[in-house]
Amino acid sequence: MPQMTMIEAIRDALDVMMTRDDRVVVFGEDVGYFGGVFRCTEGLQRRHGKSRCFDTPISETGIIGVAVGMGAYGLRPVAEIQFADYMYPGYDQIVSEAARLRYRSAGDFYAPIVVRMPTGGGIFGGQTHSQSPEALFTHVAGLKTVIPSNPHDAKGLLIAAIEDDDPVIFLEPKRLYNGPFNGHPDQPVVPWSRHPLSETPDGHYTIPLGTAAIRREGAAVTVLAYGTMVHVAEAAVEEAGVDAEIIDLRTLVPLDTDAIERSVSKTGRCVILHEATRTSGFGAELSAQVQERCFHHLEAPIQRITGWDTPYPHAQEWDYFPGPARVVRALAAVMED
Amino acid sequence: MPQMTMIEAIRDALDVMMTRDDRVVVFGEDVGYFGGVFRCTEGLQRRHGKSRCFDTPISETGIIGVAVGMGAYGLRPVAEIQFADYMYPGYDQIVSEAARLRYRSAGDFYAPIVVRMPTGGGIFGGQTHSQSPEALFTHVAGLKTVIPSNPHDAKGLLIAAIEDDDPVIFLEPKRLYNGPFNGHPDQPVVPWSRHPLSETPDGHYTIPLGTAAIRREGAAVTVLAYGTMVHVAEAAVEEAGVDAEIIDLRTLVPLDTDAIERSVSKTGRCVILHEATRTSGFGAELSAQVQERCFHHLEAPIQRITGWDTPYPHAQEWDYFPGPARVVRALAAVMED
Amino acid sequence: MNEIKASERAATPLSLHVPEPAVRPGSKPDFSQVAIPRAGSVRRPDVTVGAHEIHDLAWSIVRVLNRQGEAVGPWAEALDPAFLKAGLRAMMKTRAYDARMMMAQRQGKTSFYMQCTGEEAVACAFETALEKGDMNFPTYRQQGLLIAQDWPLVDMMNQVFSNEADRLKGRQLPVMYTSREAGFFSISGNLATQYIQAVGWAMASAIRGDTRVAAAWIGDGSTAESDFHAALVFASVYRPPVILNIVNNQWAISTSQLIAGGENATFAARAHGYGIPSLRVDGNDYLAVHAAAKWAVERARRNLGATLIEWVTYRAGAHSTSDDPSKYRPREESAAWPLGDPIERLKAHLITIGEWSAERQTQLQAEIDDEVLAAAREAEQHGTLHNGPKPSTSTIFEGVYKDMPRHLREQRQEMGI
Amino acid sequence: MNEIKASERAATPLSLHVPEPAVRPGSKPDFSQVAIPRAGSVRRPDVTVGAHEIHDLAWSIVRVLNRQGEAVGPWAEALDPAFLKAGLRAMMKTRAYDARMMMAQRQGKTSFYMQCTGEEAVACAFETALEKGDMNFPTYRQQGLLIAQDWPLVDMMNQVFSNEADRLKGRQLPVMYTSREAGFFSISGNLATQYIQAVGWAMASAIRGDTRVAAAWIGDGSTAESDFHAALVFASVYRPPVILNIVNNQWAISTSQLIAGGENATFAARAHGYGIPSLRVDGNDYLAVHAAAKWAVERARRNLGATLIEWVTYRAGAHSTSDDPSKYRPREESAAWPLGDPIERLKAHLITIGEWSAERQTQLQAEIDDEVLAAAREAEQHGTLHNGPKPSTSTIFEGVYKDMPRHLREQRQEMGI
Ligand SMILES: Cc1ncc(C[n+]2csc(CCOP(=O)(O)OP(=O)(O)O)c2C)c(N)n1
Ligand SMILES: Cc1ncc(C[n+]2csc(CCOP(=O)(O)OP(=O)(O)O)c2C)c(N)n1
Ligand SMILES: [Mg+2]
Ligand SMILES: [Mg+2]
Repeated sequence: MPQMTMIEAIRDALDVMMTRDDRVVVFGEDVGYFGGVFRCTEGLQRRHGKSRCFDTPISETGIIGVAVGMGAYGLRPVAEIQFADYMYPGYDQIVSEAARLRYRSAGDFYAPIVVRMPTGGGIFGGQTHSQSPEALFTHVAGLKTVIPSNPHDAKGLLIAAIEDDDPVIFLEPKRLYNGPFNGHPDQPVVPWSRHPLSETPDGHYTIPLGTAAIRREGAAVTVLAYGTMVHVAEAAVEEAGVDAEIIDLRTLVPLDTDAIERSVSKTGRCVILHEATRTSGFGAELSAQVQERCFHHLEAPIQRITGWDTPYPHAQEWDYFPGPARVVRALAAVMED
Repeated sequence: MPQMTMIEAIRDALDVMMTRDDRVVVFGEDVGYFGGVFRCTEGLQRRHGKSRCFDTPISETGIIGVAVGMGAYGLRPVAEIQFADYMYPGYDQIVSEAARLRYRSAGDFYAPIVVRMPTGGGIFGGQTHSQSPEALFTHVAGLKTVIPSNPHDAKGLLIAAIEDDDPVIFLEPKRLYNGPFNGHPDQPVVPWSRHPLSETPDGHYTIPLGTAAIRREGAAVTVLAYGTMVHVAEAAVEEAGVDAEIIDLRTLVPLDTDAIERSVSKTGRCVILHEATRTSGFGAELSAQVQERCFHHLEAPIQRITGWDTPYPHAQEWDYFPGPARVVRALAAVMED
Repeated sequence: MNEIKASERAATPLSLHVPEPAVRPGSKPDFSQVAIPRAGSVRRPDVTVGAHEIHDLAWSIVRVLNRQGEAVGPWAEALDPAFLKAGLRAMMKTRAYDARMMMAQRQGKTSFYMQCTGEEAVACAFETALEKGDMNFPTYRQQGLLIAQDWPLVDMMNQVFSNEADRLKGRQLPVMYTSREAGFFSISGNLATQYIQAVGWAMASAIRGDTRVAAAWIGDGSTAESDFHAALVFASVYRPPVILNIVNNQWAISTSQLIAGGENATFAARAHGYGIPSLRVDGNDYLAVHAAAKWAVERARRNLGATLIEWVTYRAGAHSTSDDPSKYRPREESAAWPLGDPIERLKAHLITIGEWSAERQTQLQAEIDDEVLAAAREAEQHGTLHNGPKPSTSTIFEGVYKDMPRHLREQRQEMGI
Repeated sequence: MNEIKASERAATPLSLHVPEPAVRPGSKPDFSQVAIPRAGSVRRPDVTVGAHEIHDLAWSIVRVLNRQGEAVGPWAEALDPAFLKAGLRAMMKTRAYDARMMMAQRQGKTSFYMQCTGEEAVACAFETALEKGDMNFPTYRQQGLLIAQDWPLVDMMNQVFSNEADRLKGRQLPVMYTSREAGFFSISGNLATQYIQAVGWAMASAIRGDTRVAAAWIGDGSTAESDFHAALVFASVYRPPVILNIVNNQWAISTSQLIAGGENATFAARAHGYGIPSLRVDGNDYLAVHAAAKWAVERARRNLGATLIEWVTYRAGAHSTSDDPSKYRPREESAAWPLGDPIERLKAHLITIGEWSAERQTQLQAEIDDEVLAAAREAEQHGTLHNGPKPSTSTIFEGVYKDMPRHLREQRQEMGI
């Protein structure tokens, strides 16, 4: 099986789908000729033509707005927002339009669109290249929200997202584009080729939206994570020497509550990780659900390890990023209780 | 003490502040000559002049954007968004600008603005006149979020919000504008004059942001609510005949965690109410915090009674609205456990 | 620290300009500042014309019907009287429908209603320029697009009543119709969002090598919204087959078009900075609307790109059932509107050309009133908002997604159904 | 159901227009489509002129310096040579500063940098038209506004290095300066947001009867954003004292100005649809920039409202340290840019008028290089991104709100500080 980076896997998914389905179109700022600032669409314009892959004006509301219109026409648009931090000007089109079109028209129209956006920190991007706004999507009925943590999943999930008839927000942890990252910025950079999940089947395959993956089985505590934090969880569990079960959620809505319930019912303890600010982050929803579904199994308070409730600072990036040290402490605390 | 409706209390707060502080300016769609579609700014243009209270173009990003600029200049703008459902086009200016200006400029500039918006359902407004987007604000570091449930609080909180040097989102439950509403649409409409909290002191007074109010003391279960749902809670507790403690949060950020902790530590049970969609609603954050802070006191799973994860339907408004019947059931369930 | 410092310069103080309509309640209507060119006086360029060559047309008004009821000038065409009579009927039906629904709202049969009284020509005549398969992206004031194609009133009323036969299952606010079949995109409660979607739909048609065109609709007030600009930018760059309609009915709820920028330029002129050809047209002149719409649709169909049209008209009624215009404009303003009433003007034209009479008008009115009443009776059989059959409660969980995810199934259960 | 139906009409298929720059890497630069009027050929209207009377100026280019280095035409003024030399110095210092910071980034002293090479005249000359107390709302490419007023380079470098002396406490991405004192609003990473804020600031100045004016800044690509439109609408309606600057440097990262709509109209023409007077000006001509900026500032100060100015220039360098322009445009394109280099042009003018020489240029260059180097050394003493003293960790919880709320105190505790 070919080994791919996250970028290659995403590009391959787009290429496979553009080849298979001529309704798939790809666009965004710098996405056409240049191939995207992260190079995820490189070569697609050359291969599929300028009307299937093109540059757009710098207008996020325009990008999502035309995607909704194209989707209503019958195309399957895949729009790129250059950084998740820049999706706000297009948020109205996502929330008020894409998410509600099927419902309000009782199925006469719908928006089978995918909105890809790089998310998360760890690249010294400061407050406007580091945000993790997933909770702003999970709160909105009608949207699906996906975050892969490795090339294998990225490709399979992106193909599933493109084939999905509902609007899907596809968040790409930019710190993982070129290699897995365990939260230790001081350690040497690891390429994807050393990671088993860089093995990415050729051609078409899907990973169904709404299915989590167990990255490590364990009996002592459940760790819920997604995106970059999956790798941080792995490192921290190793360092803490706890027999943790690590669940990579992969899709936040719809959520694989079965997997969560099964695991926490078994372990009785739960630690939730994300990079986004804590208050009203997706961790709150996870915590509430775990509590509702597994109350009588819980032996210790559920812990949330998250970004702080501040903007993402530039120089203090590693003080903000919820790295392995914090997770280790949380694991210790939850095991003690 | 004069008795006021919610609308009168809000108008009075604006009038008091415009009279006291000539830096206060008020604007929004239909806010000037006409006095606002809910009449909250009626008479202000006449009294304070066209440059202190004026109509704006229909551009929510423009409204918030100029407010930020005016705030940076030194004014204290109070902007109205006609319905909370229409704040999305201005969301970027709220999240990326107002909320982060102080931080990113290390205090050189800040945005002492108030953004008022009618929120919630119950007036057959359909999906675009009924939303409760508070969680989209509480997730954003740098914002304060306030929701009054009665005229007395509305005036005191609004004055506090205008005097606050941070950006404040001021959500006005539109179903409460003209009278309290306990969630029984079939019962006769009650005017504010029959409610003790319509007594609203003359002139200037404040209710500090971040302080909850206990609406009913009780020992059996804690009910956390805000806005319209406070009245629903009161009705439901009455109907259920439970000795519940009802906390009106009033401010979601900063949150009065002391009041919550104190109450749940005492009761050991907790029901959380809101009208917004459930997933990633503010109830999730409340549930997570109660669980984190009071784990060892909890005797039953925390329950969330919320709007469903669907758009707000028009005809089925009362099937969507989390009315007393659902709260009564939740109270029963939580007491049983 | 934000802080107001007295300026060190000794200059005249600045002041804020807040535009104000010429008159307010209590004063006499005054439209003296509205320049109305003579009917027939504005040239008709070829559809291949460049945007820059017709800048003047954005500062004028294309008109066909003169005061004598004659069709004059280069935009006048030889039209089949049957076509014109159908237009008259469509406009009258729209007005009668509105009147009936306004009444229904007052009777508590629905929660809300929005009429288009005084603006009927815009949507009714525009629709005649489109073909089956084209797609409108309307606002809440284009019911005429449906009625002009004889879309069943009962179906529209079912939506307004949110009854059991409402295709939208009671989910949408009244008047927020949808019909893919009728080329009528789902109306959003959020202003302006449809404008850029129409551009996207038209881009898709171009991408596919299709021949269908899109029509975007927006009000004068809503041109201030972001999606208006996005639409013009994308339409400028990709030249998709779209007609960008602006219905300038002079008001946006209580604010006059001055608050949208109408004091310093026309809305048609907005197109100039994007290199998009634009027209400004008498929106109360059925023939002018038809002619201009055909011109723009032809440009789109011939791959010549977008056209922006400002339709100059007047919102004769209240903004919606929630508002009382006498609070912010003189009651008589509507009657004083210099472009008159679209129904009266088309009727006069038909009489002038010897194809119509006062009697036939009375007869047609009676026919239409009957038709609308019959439709209302039929719709009411299916229920009204608070009475009779309703869409079932459980449908509220359907259609949020194509397939219902687990959390919604759980919530449906929690509801006990 | 969304579904593609074959159209029933037998018409020519539509197609999508996707504009493409004249040349791409591998081809010879070609600016033959850029029409450059002769220096001195464009009239200078009185500042009280109406927007409609100067539409032609948006389709031309105001220029003062001709090929011979002479200042000609109605926009040329008698300027003190000392003033011009200060301008030359400011531009050269800006360029030297950029070069040094680019190098610092390559050396790992910071994470990121953005230069304004080739565009120095725009910000440096504009700043000379403002007075103390006026407020710029800049983008990341207006470092010239600070340097032209001799703002300490060390302070700017401290920000770029995110070191312990960084007034912004390491919170902001490099180049996102703030200085209220220097009339330099906090730069946002989100494009265009400052444009409408500038209008709001100017409205506030008008509301207060102040005399201070605001200057808004935006790039060609960013004019597509929503806040650009909002700014023009509000500026049109309220006529606040604001200058709406568009820096058209031909590129937005990898996309040419065609993708922002530059194919069909100028950016200056955007103002026409809002009734805002606009100019299009040679942005590489220090004298033209100064003259046009003064004209616009005077309009603002005299309560005549907003002016929009498109500055025609060229982004000679990469977009930022994260990009390689040879991937999307010919390497030699910058050298072929027909409006030349702003420093060279001002230098030539000073030589032409007998106020300068090649030797003095060399000497000044050396002086500036020394000054910049000394500043860099000093700033580095305070640390660089990964070395030396840093802003303290605990500051990350400060300033989110004026007073730290309980949850942030708890989180700071949780962090263990
Ligand atoms: C985003 C948004 N902001 C505000 C509103 C509230 N609103 C509804 S209609 C309206 C006025 C629209 O005026 P105009 O565009 O001129 O259309 P008209 O009603 O005259 O047809 C306003 C402000 C809304 N529906 N959506
Ligand atoms: C809202 C938003 N969208 C996208 C970006 C990413 N971005 C940063 S700079 C840039 C190009 C801007 O081009 P232009 O406005 O022409 O300014 P220039 O860089 O040429 O000075 C883009 C797309 C952003 N910072 N903010
Ligand atoms: Mg209108
Ligand atoms: Mg540029």
